[in-house]
This record gives sequence, structure tokens and C-alpha cells, in this order.
Amino acid sequence: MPAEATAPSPSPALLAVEGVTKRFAGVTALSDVSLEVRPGEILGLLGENGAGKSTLLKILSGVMPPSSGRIVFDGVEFNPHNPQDAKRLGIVTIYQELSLIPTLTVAENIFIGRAPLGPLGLVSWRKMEEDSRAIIARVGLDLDPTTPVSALSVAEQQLVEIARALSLKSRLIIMDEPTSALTETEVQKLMSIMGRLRKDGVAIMFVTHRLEEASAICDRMTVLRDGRLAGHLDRDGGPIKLPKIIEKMVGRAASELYARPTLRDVAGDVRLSVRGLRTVRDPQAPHAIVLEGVDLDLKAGEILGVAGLVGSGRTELARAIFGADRIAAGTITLDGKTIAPETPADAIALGIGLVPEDRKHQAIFAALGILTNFSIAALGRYSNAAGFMTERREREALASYRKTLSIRMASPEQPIEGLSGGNQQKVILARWLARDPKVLIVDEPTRGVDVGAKAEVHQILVQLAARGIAIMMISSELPEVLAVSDRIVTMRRGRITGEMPGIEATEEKLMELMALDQTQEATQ
Amino acid sequence: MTSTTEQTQRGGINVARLLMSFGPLMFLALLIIVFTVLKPSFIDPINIFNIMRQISITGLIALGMTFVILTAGIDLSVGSLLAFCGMVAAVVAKGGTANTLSLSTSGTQGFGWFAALLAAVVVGAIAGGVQGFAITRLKVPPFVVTLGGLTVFRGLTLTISNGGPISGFDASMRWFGTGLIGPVPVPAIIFAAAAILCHIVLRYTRYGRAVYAVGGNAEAARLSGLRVDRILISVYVIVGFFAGLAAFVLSARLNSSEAVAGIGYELTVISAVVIGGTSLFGGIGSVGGTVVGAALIGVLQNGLQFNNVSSYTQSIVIGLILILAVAFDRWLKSRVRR
Amino acid sequence: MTSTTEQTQRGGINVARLLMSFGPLMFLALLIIVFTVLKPSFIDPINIFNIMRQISITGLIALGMTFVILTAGIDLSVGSLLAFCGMVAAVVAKGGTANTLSLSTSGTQGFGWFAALLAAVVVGAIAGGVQGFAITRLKVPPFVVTLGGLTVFRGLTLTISNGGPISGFDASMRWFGTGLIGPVPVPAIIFAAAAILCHIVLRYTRYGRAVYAVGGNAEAARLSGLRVDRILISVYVIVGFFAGLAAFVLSARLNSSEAVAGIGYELTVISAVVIGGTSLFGGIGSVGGTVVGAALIGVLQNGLQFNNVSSYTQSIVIGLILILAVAFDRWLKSRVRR
Amino acid sequence: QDKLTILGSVPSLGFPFFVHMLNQIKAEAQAQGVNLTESDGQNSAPKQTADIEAALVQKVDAIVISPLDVNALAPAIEQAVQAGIPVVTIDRRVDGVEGILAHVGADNVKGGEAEAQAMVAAFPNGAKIFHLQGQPGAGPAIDRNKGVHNVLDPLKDKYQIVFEQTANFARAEALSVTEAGLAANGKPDAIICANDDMALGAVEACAARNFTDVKIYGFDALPEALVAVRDGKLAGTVEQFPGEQSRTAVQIAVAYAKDKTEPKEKLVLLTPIVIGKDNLDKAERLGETK
Ligand SMILES: Nc1ncnc2c1ncn2[C@@H]1O[C@H](COP(=O)(O)OP(=O)(O)OP(=O)(O)O)[C@@H](O)[C@H]1O
Ligand SMILES: Nc1ncnc2c1ncn2[C@@H]1O[C@H](COP(=O)(O)OP(=O)(O)OP(=O)(O)O)[C@@H](O)[C@H]1O
Ligand SMILES: [Mg+2]
Ligand SMILES: [Mg+2]
Repeated sequence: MPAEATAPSPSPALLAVEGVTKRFAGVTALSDVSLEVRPGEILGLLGENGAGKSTLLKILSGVMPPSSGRIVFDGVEFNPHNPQDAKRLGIVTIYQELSLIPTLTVAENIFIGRAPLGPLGLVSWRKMEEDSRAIIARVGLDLDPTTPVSALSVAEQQLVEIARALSLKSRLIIMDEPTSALTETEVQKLMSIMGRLRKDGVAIMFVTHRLEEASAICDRMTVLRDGRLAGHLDRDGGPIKLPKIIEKMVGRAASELYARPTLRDVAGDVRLSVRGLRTVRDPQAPHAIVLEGVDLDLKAGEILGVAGLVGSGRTELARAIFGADRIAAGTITLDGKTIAPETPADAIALGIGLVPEDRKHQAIFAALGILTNFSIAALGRYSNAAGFMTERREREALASYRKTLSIRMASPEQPIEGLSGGNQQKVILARWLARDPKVLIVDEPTRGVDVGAKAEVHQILVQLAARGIAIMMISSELPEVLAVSDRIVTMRRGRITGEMPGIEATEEKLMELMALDQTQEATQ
Repeated sequence: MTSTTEQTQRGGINVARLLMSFGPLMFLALLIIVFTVLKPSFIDPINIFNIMRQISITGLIALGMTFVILTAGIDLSVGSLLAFCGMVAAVVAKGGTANTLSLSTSGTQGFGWFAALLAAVVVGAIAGGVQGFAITRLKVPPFVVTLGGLTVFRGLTLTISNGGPISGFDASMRWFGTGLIGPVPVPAIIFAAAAILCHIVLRYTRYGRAVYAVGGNAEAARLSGLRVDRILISVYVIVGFFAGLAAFVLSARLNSSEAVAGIGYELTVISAVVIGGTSLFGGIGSVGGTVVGAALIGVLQNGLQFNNVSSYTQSIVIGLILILAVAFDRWLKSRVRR
Repeated sequence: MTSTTEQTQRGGINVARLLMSFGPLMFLALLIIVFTVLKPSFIDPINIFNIMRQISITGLIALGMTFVILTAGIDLSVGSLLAFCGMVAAVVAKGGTANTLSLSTSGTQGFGWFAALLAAVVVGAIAGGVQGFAITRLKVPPFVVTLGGLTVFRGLTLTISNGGPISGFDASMRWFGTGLIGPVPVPAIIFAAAAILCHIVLRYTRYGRAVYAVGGNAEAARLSGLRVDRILISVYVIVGFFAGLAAFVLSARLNSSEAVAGIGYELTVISAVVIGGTSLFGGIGSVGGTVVGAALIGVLQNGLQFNNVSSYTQSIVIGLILILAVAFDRWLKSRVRR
Repeated sequence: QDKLTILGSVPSLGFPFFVHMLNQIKAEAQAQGVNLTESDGQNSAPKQTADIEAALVQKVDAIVISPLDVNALAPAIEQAVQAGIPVVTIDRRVDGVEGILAHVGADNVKGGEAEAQAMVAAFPNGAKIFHLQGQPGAGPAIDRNKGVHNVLDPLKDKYQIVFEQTANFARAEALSVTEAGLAANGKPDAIICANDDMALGAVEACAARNFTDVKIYGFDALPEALVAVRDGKLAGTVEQFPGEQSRTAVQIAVAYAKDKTEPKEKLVLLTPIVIGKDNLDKAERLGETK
């Protein structure tokens, strides 16, 4: 038992981690970490990007073995060799990087390896679909379960994973950033489910970078810093206070990291203007939201926050402007000139950038080095007229972004897949900063980014805006939207439902607009 | 609504599955109509049965290959493995490696057709299993392992038979290649039965669905608790089994096991699977598609031969039509979805 | 520190790149040592130059194939395309399709070697471009398009030449196949120059970066502003170009363009690329690896022939060693990682 | 409709030898005033079988076939015979099928023997020999190899085969293989090849090393080889008279199909000869060389 664990155990630990160390080539991801989880409690696991949270969880799930150390589950030493071993003991995991099978339907993903059998021992598709409809309904998802997962948005995929995990018989549920793509509503639903599980005696390990969430739901917290145990925090009557958490995470007194930058008086010209924008139904995602006539102005030097619930069409709007999806009707003007980007390459040439929401599938080149990942959208900038890369300048640029964004990496040649999620996100941001666009659209820019880095990202966005870049920021995290936006629009079902200056906005007001339905909208 | 139906392709009801193989199927129908108009005797039952018998050999292997390709694997060794299993079957059937054709084809001193069949499929399955083992344990990509297998099995076949064929099987064995049940050739019946079985396995068993899952995303499948390595090995066992079965039928049909049998089959077989809509990147595809793909190739070859198209022109036409058939399928799918 | 070095494999400095092709390279060295011990004349310069000349043909195509496979594509048509370009070159060089051999091989009425070379590479590049176009516009998978190409180009070649070879080129053309610069065979020099050029393009140009990116994640590449379709078409143009160049060299070397040239080359070429460490799923690989892969195959074949190993045994040994070489590479990499 | 139709089937039109054969069949069919359905076995016994099956559905009046493999094609030929269609085989003889109308051929084993004997005659005191074999497992490769060994094995003491490899009937492969052989074993006295393509490849390999006095023997008497024989690059090539075989076969088949004329001989065997510089005029395809 580690000395830090202060509170007397109300019941024996379900899981005890004793002195676990994990070394990768050159990197020690975990060093001598100990913690324990008891039945019927929610343990928050917190730490900055790259602190080793996911690594620890993967060890517990049998994905990889520890280099040294001991794990005891239910009083018995536990050496999982593969995820199945963990599953058999009732350890269920929701992984940080979505781990659904894209080619299979929602129903099949939920019942992977345990499809309900009918007579003759054959798979009963009907039962599988009916059951899965009920299962996803628990997390508030209303989808045809026969939809292939490849057609779902990130948020929907995250909900499906949560639904699947909850439908398994479990004694310990491990959740690695389950809420990173979710909005308030879904998060609330998840929280209440977690509460119910706690009552049923299930133990939960919960990782998130949204500290409010953690503070609200966790009974105890274990904080990691640079792969080492930074300490444990206990709920003392009330929720654990944010400054306390941050202090443990970053190792110094918590200044108000989540500072709301002073709102500037934006007087720039309209840079990007969208009128009557409609999109065609994407054949790959027939249930997806299509834009139903969006009007929007984006001024030079402003940060426009776009808020909405999952499936409100924010991503669609971004993709349509960026030339990634086909447009059915409407005009887009940039600096007064009508533009019609047919491909992202067109949009980029015009000075528009997009940081997509689905990092894994739409942004990173997993096996390629960080350097290539960084410079891919600005190859022209780092090559000479003959088409040769000017690698020295490229490296220098990366080095400077590495410093400003505090990207933790071993070397520019390291494959980006070896970085923690938050650090990957920073590389992608750097990719677009290197292009110096006129308009930068960021879709969930801080998904999976830790609290310190998040503030840095916000700072960077503000600085960019100050340089006259027009920024459109889509985020499912309302505090974030409130923190940095000069102006906020809300969306629902492919329409804009409201607009207000950032200074006047509150969560309540935004929620109301986001939930506004069509009839109310008509009367507005 | 169309779109939702379309979406069910990877696991929905049968109508949707039919729609999926729609493109190749429509193209097949078109070809049959064209050939029949050109020469009505094309749809003589005799000719149709001929075609069925002709596609049964590569078709059987294509069934197994469907499993492999669904896992994002590939097996280039099937042609050589066919020759190897055929030679093994011949040795067992004849009780030796005598290359000569015995004068009376009835009186063999071997172990009979059943032993020959058993030997062929067991050897095929073991050979497939060994390759699967190399793929999963030695972490060598399937392309490399089975390319190695392609030359190894050919070398083994030549070594067994010292280059020559082994010919002359008894009537009971030959029945599997040349017999009829009613008017239907036995190889066609074997192929049809195997296709139905494979369809059921892939579509209605947990094992089948696991094959799709592994191909869709092996890492996610592992995280979901599937025994990915075992499933990967199993698909190579299956394709090996089918190569053995096809070898037995082919030897029975030709009354001879040749050391040069099956050269180039890997491409024909993989074409049938891919034209049938199975993705080489795994996770998407169906047995129905493979059957249609095999039929399309068979009809095309037979039909062109039937119309006495010169052999060189045949090559050109077959190549172009294969591309067109798949292009048509893609176009149709992009239309149906809207 | 090892790890950092290891991490640089996908785009780092030269030492790291060498480390990457370490497995195959070490295996190659091992083979050379074994063969030399068996028969010291194996490393006679004559034999080494023989090997270099032998691998230059498939090696040239393998360079182009490296581009294709880096984008997660494949080109099965290269063997047929080689025959086609060779035939075109022969027609241009001889000024006609006469299959017969003119009495004097020196006095041709054709357009000279330069026109023949130009014709071969231009036709190859165009043929590749057409296939690339079908892949990107008709959305037909590369496997299907180039499988179609495989039969179409063979058919065209046979049609042009009516099945026969076109032989007898003048000395200036033949120099490209049989000439020497100092002691080094011209084909080997062409191959080496092409390999260096390809290495530079892939490693040091923005085009090269784009090829890796498209193969690494096509969707992310599109969203990063790369014109994915153009890049895809370009790699098929490149492999076509190299098939044309290889065809010219082969014809010059054999003094003949044959309709049956290049059968089965696709597998040899793809093996060289894959053994060299390039992933069939795209995004990972290098020209250096391909050169080592081609050399490994060449040394293996030559060494076994050198020792007059029976052809049956050769097949078996080659297959096993290819698998072992890659297995060794994987094992080595997994060790370095720890 | 009263015009007869015959099927002419050859093992593989990828090889000039069979292209010539089919061309001769075509020419004779035209001369006889019958329609010809062409079939290319594409080096695959099932493919050639399928072509015969298709022809049976179309009810051709006769079949002239050079079987890819005499064992594997036997069932299809038997089927044709049972359907009452006259079958004449060319080049390769199918045993064990009753009722084949006639066979016109020159035995590949005999050809191989002739080739080796020509070499023996050129080197009465013995020789160091390379032997390039055809595609492993293919019928002609097996037979020709057998013929060569029939002659040379009893003379082992004088005639040593120091290097024996397959080059798959292909010129490029023969070139590489011969290069390896020369590097490993030095200059041989003679190289015996199972076809002309390989012989021409061997010629290139020897020429590159300036070994111009190596006696190289080919097989098939293709025009290109005949030129090489005349120029002294090849010592000889085996002529099996494929054109004459083909024309005779068509004549026999058409005569029977028209009015049931039985052939004078059921077995027409042409003796293969080795074409050298001195008997070039005996070569069937000399006219095709300029
Ligand atoms: N497969 C791997 N190979 C090499 N290094 C790795 C690997 N996986 C993780 N690491 C390293 O281990 C450290 C811990 O990573 P981990 O993913 O556990 O962080 P995390 O706390 O989950 O961060 P985040 O909040 O960003 O998800 C990082 O420095 C990371 O670069
Ligand atoms: N890249 C994509 N490919 C296919 N379908 C998509 C894609 N992105 C989104 N969708 C579909 O569009 C619908 C609307 O989701 P979208 O992402 O646009 O909403 P959003 O407002 O951005 O909300 P969130 O991003 O939180 O899901 C989703 O239901 C999803 O099915
Ligand atoms: Mg993590
Ligand atoms: Mg979104």
C-alpha cells in the first residue's frame, strides 16, 4: 500500500496496482505507480498529456504487459496476456483512441464476439438489432443499428463505445477520455449512468481532461505527473476543488489557467461570408445532418465560437466551407470575392485551414514522422522552386512550434502514433499555424488536450486572431466556447439558431439556443 | 429509405445483400443476354452445365480465398498448393508415384477415392495452417509467406512426381469430376454446396462475424477480446482445405494430376473474389459476390470462345470487361445511395 | 538512444535508413558469404556483374513499383506492359512489325535507338496513366484495373507481333543491354542511376513527401490540401515509365522483343519491394529497401544456379529463404525496439 | 450451313511454335473450304478442356488438336470421341483413348534424342555440356529431357553434363542461367537447349563472353533459329515439321468429316531431324527468313 493513500478503506480494494513501471524504447511512460480502486467507487485518473494515464489503463486491460510491478485484482495476482483475459474477469475498457470496427454495423460492434444466437446456433440478426437499439438508447443515441460505424461522427462513435461497455457484465469499467467529443447533454447522461453503476457496486476508473466533470463525479482521484505518482486526492464532503487538482497535475501552485482572455473589440472587415449554404446528403452517412441554409459572417481578427449539440451540423458547416463536402446551394465569399472551393486543396490555396475533429482518421499520418505530419499542408513553404524540401527550415519551424506549443516528443522523425493524444493534437495545430491561413476553422481543437496545453491553445488562437486571422472555433465544451469566443453562434439540425457576443453569453443562454427546436426558431 | 437499406449491406437482410452484389450480378445477366443473342445455343443447358463445371475448380478456391481476403490477407500459394494436393491425392489413389498411365484405368492398387480426398484436404489444410502460423507468429506479411509458399509447394510437387503427371484413376474417383446427378455435373454440385455452407458460416456464425471484425480493424478486434491470431490462422487453413478439395475434383475431372496444374490460378481466384465486391483491405465482402465474380469470369471466357473470338482479342476483351464490370458496380452503388 | 535512432526510420538520416533495411541487408550479406564459401568464384567480378545485370530489369520496374506500393496501390500489369513496350520499341527500332529476322542484324530501316527508347517509355507512361485514371476516376481498385491491364496489354502485344518475337537490333541499341562502361554493364549503371534518382525524389522532394502522405492516410492527405488523385495517377505513370525503360533494356540485351516477355514479373517485382520493407498498406518503405530486396532475389537465384542445385530444390529453397529473410527482418526490428 | 466447321486447338498461342501450327491449320482449313473455330489452351489443361466442351455444344464436325498434356486432355478427347466427332491429334499422342481417328506427330523424345546425337556426332571424343531444360512439369520439357538423357546417360564417361538447369523455355531466363553457368563452370563445349528461345538466349550469353565456338543446339526450328544456324551462331535445331503435321491432320479430319473417308494410316509419324548449316533447305520455315 502506497503511503499517499490517506483515507481508510471502507471496503477491500477490487484492484490494486503496486509499483508498476512501463518502459518504451527510450521513454519511461510509467515509473513505480501504485493505486487502488474499490468496488462502488469512481476513481479519477488525472494528469497532463503524456503523463502515462492511457499506458496504465492499457496495462490493466491486458493490451500490453508492464515492464515491472504487480497488479492484484480481487485479491488474486493478475497478469493479463491479452484483452480477453481482462474481459473474462469483468474488466471492461473504453479506449481513448476509438476502437470500433468501421466496416461493421453499430449492432455488430456492440455484440462483437457475443452475437445472440437463435435456433440452430446461428446468429440472430433480428435480436441483435433489437437489443442494440435498446442498448444505444440508454446513452441517448437514436440511430439505426444497422448503420456502419464508418458513417458515424466521432461523438456518435464515442457513444456507441460507451453503450457497448455498459452492456457488458463488468466489475471494473475503465474509461479513457470517454467524453472528449461529447456535449453537455450526453455527458450528463453518462454521469447519471455512472452514478447508477456506482450504486450497483461497480468500480470505475475515469480519465478526462475536463476537470469540472472529474470534480463533479469522482470519489477519489489519482494524479500522475511524468509517469510518476503525483498523489491522491479525496472527496472531503464536497467535490475536489479544481485548483487542487491542477496543482497536483502541474506541480506548482495553480494560477487561474483557464483565464478568459479580455475580449477585444473586433472591428475588422467581414472576411468570410456564407449565405444560404445547403449541403447534399452524404451517401456514406445517410442519416447525417445536412445544412439547411446557413448564413454566417466571420470577421477578420475575431474568434467565432460555434456551439451545438452532437449532430447539430457544425462539422458539416466547417467541411462545406473547406471544400471537403459537396455544396448543393449557397454562396461563400472571402474578402468580398465569391469562392467555390471544390476540394480542400482549393480552399487551402485560398487561405482557409481546417483542423478536423477526427484526429485519427482525418488528420494524422500515423506511421509517418512528426516532421512530415507537421509540414504536409505547407509543403510549398518548406521547399524550393525545384521541388526539393528545404529541410533545415522545416526543422527549425517545427522546433519553434515544439517550444511554443510545448509538444512532448523524442525527435522530429518519431512516428506521430507514438505521441500521446494531446501532443498529436498540438502537432496538427502546428501544421495549420505553419500555413498562416486567412481563415482558420478549428473543429474541437482541444479534444484530448490537457488543461495546461488547452490554455496554451486558447492563447494561441487569441494571438492568431490578434494578427487579423479569422477563426471559427467549433467546440462541444461550452466553457471553452465561452472562454475564447468574441462572438458565439449556436446550431441545431443544420441551421443557425442564434447569435450573441461572447461577453453576454452564459452556458444557460447557449443551452437554450442549442436546444431550440424548429417551431420556436420560426417565432424567433 | 433506399439509402438505409443500402447501409445494411454489411450485415442486413438478404434483399440488401443482393443489392450489394447488384453491379456484378446485373453485369453477369447482361453478358448472358448478349452472348445468347449472338448465339442462342449459348444457353443450352449443356453449355450452362459446362460453364458451371468449369468455374467449380477456381470457384471452390475462391470461396476459401474470400475468408482470407476478408481478413485483409491474401494467399498467392493456392495454385501451387492445388498442384501439390492433387499430386498427393494421386499418390494415395494410385498407391505410388508411378507416372505412367496404367492401361486399365479401373484396376488401381491404391487406397480408393476416399483416402485420396482425405489426403488432399488434410494436406491442404495443414499447408495452409503452416502458412498462417508463419504469418501470425513470425509476423511476415501474408503476401510474402504465400509467395514463398507458391514456389515451395511447386517445388515439392515437382519433387514428388519428378516433373511428370500421375494419371489414371478408378471410376469411383473419376465420378467426382465427370459424374452427373440428374443433369447436373457433380463438381457444380460440390461447388454450390460449399458456397452455401460458406455463406452460412460467414453470415450466421460468431466465427464468421469475427472474420469480418478482424478484417475491419485487427487492433480493435483484439481490444474487443477476439483471438485474432487464431482467426487468422483458421482462414489459411480454410483456403488450404478448399485448394485440396479443388485439387481432388480437378484430378478426378482430368483423370490426371499434373505438376504444372494451377499455374496462375491465384490471380483468377483473387479476381473472382474482388470482382464480387470483397475489399482487399478486409472487412467488406460476401460469398454471394464471390460466386457471381467467378461466374462472370467463367461466362466471359466461355462466351468469347463460343463466338470464336481470336485468342488475342479475347485477352483484350476480358481485361476490359473485368474493369468495366467493377466500374459499373461502383457507379451503381454511388447512384443507389443518393 | 537506440530507440531514437530506430524512430528515425521513416525519414531520418542515412545511418538510420541503413538500419531500416538492416534485416534484408544483413541477410543479403549472409547469403553472399555462404555462396562464396560454397564456391569462391561466386564473387568473381564477372559473376557479380552478371547478377547486377540480371537484377537490373526487374529492379527498374521495382523502383516504379515502390512508388505505387507506397500509395497503398499495386500494379499487376507490369510484366505485360514490359512486353508491350518492348514490342513497341522493336517496331520503332525496326520500322515495322516484320516478325522475320533480317539477314544482317546491323542494317535496320527503323528509327534508331533513341526513337525506340522514347517510344517505349512514352507508351509505358501513357499506359500507366490510363490505368491511374481508371483507378481514380472510375473508382476501380488498383488490383482490378491492373489485372485487367495484365491481360489487355498481353493481348495487344500478341496482336502487334502475332505471337512471334521481333529481333535483330543495331549495335547502338544493343549497347544499352550488352555494353560496358569500364568493367560495369550498362544495364547495371542505368539501374543504379535510376535508383539514386528515385531515392532523391522520394526522400528529398515535396512530391516524395506527398506520395508517403497519400499512402499513409489518403483522407488526411486530401484534407491537408494534397491533390490525391493527381498523385495517384502520377505513380502509375512512373511505374509505366520504368516498365518501358526496362523493356528497352531487356530488348537491347536479348536482341529481341518477345511477346512472352515478362510473364510473372509482377510477382518478382512486388516481392523485391515487399522484401525491402515497403508495406503493402502504404506509407512505409524506401528505395534502398527495394534495391536490397531485388539484390537478395538476384543473388539467391544466381547462387543456386551457380551451385547447379536442381530446379525443384531451387524452388523450395528460394521460397523458404524469402520468408526467412523477412522473418529475420521483423525479428531484428522487434529486438531493436525493446 | 453446308460448310463444315472444325475446331483447331493448340496448347498456347504465347509460343511462336504453336502460332505457326495454328496458322497452318487455318491455311489448310481455308484450302479445304471449311470453317475453323480456334482454340488457345493458354497453357492450361482445364482451359483446353473447356474449349473442347464448348465446341461439342456447338457440334463441330471434327477436332484437330495438339493437346497441352496427353493425360489431362484425354478425358475431353474421349468425350468428343463418344459424341461421335472425329478427332485427329497433332504432335503429342494420347494413349488410352479408343477411337481417335488418327495421330500425326513427331515424338518429342525422338527429337531430344536427335538433338543429343547431333551433339555427340560433333564431338566424337567427348564433351563438357550445359543442358537448359524447359518449364518443369510441362509435357514437351519432360519428353525432350528424356530424349537427351536417353542418349547421353549411357555415354556418361565421355559426355558430362556439368550444368543442368531449367530456363522455363524463356529467352531472358536462359540468358541469365547461362551467364551463371559460364561463371561457375567456365566454357563448355556444347549447350543443349529444350527450345530455340533458350538457345538464342544462350547464344547471347556466350557472345558476351566471346565464347563464340560453343556449339549450341536448339529445338523447334523457328525462323529466327534458322537464321542463327545459317550465321553459325547455333550449331543446330530440331525440326519436327509442325506445319506439315498440322496440314496433314486437317486433311485427314476434313476427309473423314465430309464422307467418312478413313485415313490411310492411323499413325503418321514424322521423324524429327536436326537442321544444321548443311541441310538448311530441309527446314519447313526457311521461306520465312529473308
Ligand atoms: N507505443 C508507444 N511507444 C512509445 N512510446 C509510447 C507509446 N505509447 C505511449 N508512449 C509514450 O508514453 C508516454 C505516456 O503516454 P500516454 O498515452 O499514457 O499518456 P496519457 O497520459 O494518456 O496522455 P493523454 O492525456 O495525452 O492521452 C508518452 O510520452 C508517450 O509518448
Ligand atoms: N466525416 C464524416 N463522414 C460521414 N459522416 C459524418 C462525418 N462527420 C459527421 N458526420 C455525420 O454528420 C452528422 C452530424 O454530425 P456533425 O459532426 O456534423 O455534428 P456536429 O454539430 O459537429 O456535432 P459533433 O461533431 O459533436 O458530432 C453526424 O450524425 C454524423 O453521422
Ligand atoms: Mg491518453
Ligand atoms: Mg463535429
